Amino acid sequence: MKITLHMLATLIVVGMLSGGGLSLVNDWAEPFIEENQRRVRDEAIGFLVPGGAPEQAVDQDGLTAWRVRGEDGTLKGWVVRYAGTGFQDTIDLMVALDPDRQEIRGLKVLDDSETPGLGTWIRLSPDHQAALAGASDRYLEDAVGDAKNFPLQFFAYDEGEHLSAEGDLKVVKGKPREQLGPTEVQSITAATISSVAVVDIVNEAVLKLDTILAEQGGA
Amino acid sequence: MELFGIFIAAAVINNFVLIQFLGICPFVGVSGKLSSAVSMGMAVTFVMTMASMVTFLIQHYILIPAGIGFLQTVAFILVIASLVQFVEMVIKKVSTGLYRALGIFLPLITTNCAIMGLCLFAVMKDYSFIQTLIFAIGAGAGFTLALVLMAGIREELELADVPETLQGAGITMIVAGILALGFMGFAGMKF
Amino acid sequence: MAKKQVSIGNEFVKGLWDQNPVLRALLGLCPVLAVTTSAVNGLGMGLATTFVLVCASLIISLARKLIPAQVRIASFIVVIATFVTIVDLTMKAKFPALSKSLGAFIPLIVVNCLILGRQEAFASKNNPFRSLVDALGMGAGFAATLTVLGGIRELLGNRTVFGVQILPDVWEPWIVMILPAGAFLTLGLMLGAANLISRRRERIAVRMARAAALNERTV
Amino acid sequence: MATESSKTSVLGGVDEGHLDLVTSPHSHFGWSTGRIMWTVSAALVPCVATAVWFFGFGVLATIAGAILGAAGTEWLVGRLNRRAETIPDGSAILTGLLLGLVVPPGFSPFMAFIGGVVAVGIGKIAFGGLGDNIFNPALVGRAFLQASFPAQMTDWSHATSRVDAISQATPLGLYKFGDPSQFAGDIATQKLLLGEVGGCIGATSSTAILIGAAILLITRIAHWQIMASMILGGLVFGGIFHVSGIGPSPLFHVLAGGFLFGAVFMATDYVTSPNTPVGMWIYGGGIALLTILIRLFGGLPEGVMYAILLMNATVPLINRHTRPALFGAK
Repeated sequence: MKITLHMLATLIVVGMLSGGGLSLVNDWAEPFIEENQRRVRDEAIGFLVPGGAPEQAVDQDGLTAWRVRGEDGTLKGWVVRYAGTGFQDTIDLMVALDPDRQEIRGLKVLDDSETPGLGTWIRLSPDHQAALAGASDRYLEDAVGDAKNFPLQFFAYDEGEHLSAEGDLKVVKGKPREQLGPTEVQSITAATISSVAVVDIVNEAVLKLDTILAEQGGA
Repeated sequence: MELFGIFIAAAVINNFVLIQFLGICPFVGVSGKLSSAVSMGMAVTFVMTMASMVTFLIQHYILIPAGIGFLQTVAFILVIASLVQFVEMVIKKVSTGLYRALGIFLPLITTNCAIMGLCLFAVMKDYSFIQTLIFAIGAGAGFTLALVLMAGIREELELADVPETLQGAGITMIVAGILALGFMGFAGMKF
Repeated sequence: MAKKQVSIGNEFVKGLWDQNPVLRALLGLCPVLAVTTSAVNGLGMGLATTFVLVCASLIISLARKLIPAQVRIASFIVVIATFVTIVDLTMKAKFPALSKSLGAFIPLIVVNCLILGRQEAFASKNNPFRSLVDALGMGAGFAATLTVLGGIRELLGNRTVFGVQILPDVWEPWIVMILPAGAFLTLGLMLGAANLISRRRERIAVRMARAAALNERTV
Repeated sequence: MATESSKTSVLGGVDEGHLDLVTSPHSHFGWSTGRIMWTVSAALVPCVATAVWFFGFGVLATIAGAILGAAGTEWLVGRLNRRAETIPDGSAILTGLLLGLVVPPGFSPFMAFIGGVVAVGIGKIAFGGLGDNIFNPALVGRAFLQASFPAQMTDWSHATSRVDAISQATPLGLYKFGDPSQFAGDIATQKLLLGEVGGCIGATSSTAILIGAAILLITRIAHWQIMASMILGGLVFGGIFHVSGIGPSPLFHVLAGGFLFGAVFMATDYVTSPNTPVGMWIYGGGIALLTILIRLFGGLPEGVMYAILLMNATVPLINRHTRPALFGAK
């Protein structure tokens, strides 16, 4: 009897100390964690549609979308966050659209488990980001034929060369840049599956956003 | 079809041992003999299935509603540890044959990261109850598959002239590496 | 206590080689293989594990006389899980990038058999100071092994160590090294090398002893 | 030291001792390991010849790189361990040759060299040398290369080709990612038989491979059951899916990619295949089924290598369950 009590008491004390301690740590850590998540999200949105403030427009069926408005209130574009199946595991990404949602203006993969050194070229590298921020224009011009610059194809580097958001995008292999149509995306060499997965997710995200907005507009 | 996809993904594409590195300790420790490998595989599959169901209920009906998600690790490991003890007791009472086959492996399972990993992944992937169940069975099947293949190979290698420095864990790791290369063939599989 | 005590220095040093948790005792292999895609990840995981090991050893050896044997394991697990959660939350709050690349393997420190093993074999039987030194030694051995393994894989698979490029650009990275197969193969060869070294050392020790004995006789 | 020198003498007898232990069905022909290996190499000559014809002399550099890596490793390890000379038995050279034939034309000889080192070092010597290896060494080397240099291993554009079509994607690649209509009907079959298609150096010409198969079967070096079960399995499983509307014709499955080369030269490796007739049928059928599943549902266009490696891993289990019960055993 005494032993049982001793055992129970020990477990209760250990449990209470653990629970109490952890809730203190959690109270301290939680704001930082939320802040980190918010920062990652806001930085991505700010990068995809610069110079505006995001306002959440849709949060439904795993799809989140933001309208990004400039200081004067004009609509500068849309950012859609959506996830889907990649080569190994889920790919979580953000797509930027123009205000009319007819063209794709950017793409940022937030999370993936693709093959290192291969499928991971779906991510924006620091070089890409520098190029897109205007740090090196030449790089951008030369870049698009190279398999390692897959995500750059989703950005507008010249007027009238955006990928279309109307109709499904398609992955093609080995086409010169001049011959690519407005719905054609060049595949990453030896990582066709990752390329197709990204394009599929983008297609589904755009279609789903249209459907949701149509429902909202109709209701 | 979606459930079948989850099963195949857990069993071969993202094989728990060879691709996700979960449950390596029993993989190295118990793969010396084929008979014990089969028993260990069965024991792990059984506990995985039970643990995934219980932790699903705890996560969705206690931790989330109470807003104490940060206690997840503590709660899960306690549940798994007591579950293993409970299963051991029940099996001992119900069937001596089964106990003889699985019994000695059960205590080893508490610190088997495959079980804990499975419960954490199921929560991370936001699976429903049925999906969690299929995920657990698939992961258990994959664990058993890897363990049985390895045990067959290691029994064969007992006759082989493996360099002394590589005997035991060394050659096990190398075989696992080659198996992992082979399992890469399943990458991206979709039905 | 008539038992001959090991010196404090040896209590620390044994974890580095003779009882190295990975290379000699084959403990905690899951994170060893899973997170060592780079030297930084290896070091981060090693330090996180060391932290948990040191804290848990200290607490448990302090409370070793209060905990009844029957609920020993349960109490150990709760203590370990508490420190794991503290590490997890802290890393999420302060080192989000490292926390993301280590992923689920931070909470999985809780089932690292190295930690529970040290509580069972050492901390529950020794005084706090000795337990602390033992935990530090074991943790250092673990962290060093992970860093070396991560460094080798990062060097061959990505040309860099700790993010600094070492191999020239003409070296084609061996992507396999950062894949699961590369982890198994590298660890397998490392285990072989460790066996080779310790056998050499044993042989030298035997020869030295023999020489010493011979010396004594001639003198 | 004493133990090491006794080992030397066991190995010096070139492993027949091992073969008798492990694979008793082979004991009926008294060929030495060396003679077997050199005959297999001879059976590969038609493949090398057609490769040179279609892809140019450049392929010889790649093949040489692989052979140098494989044989060099064998020689170096033999030297370091002071074991008897094992180069003359030809097995390491054959491993290098097989590896060199299953990489793309124009593949860097240096990378082929690395593949050769891995094939012999990890695929064979780590297991204790010839006769003890579980996995086909050449395929271990190839799997390592495929995982290390995936872009170079699927780059078919560097062939200095006689015919334009062959410097493009492989038939299986076209089927999976490109325009399947380019490889349909009789023209495809004819091209596949000749070898006038993109693909690995030695694996494109079905005719050359079949000549090699004839040599192996006439000299009774390879077991007909393995070749037959694998090809039959390819036709049957490919056919079942084809009839249910999934995938290309069964003939295409067997002729395209590395299927035939795998069936004739890789799966039949006597160390890494089962040693009972029933086991051989299970093994060959298993390879065929896995190959077709990976080709049809996997992310990659080709799966023969993975299928053979995976079935290699099951050989100990297959042997165990198909071995006739010993008299007096339970």
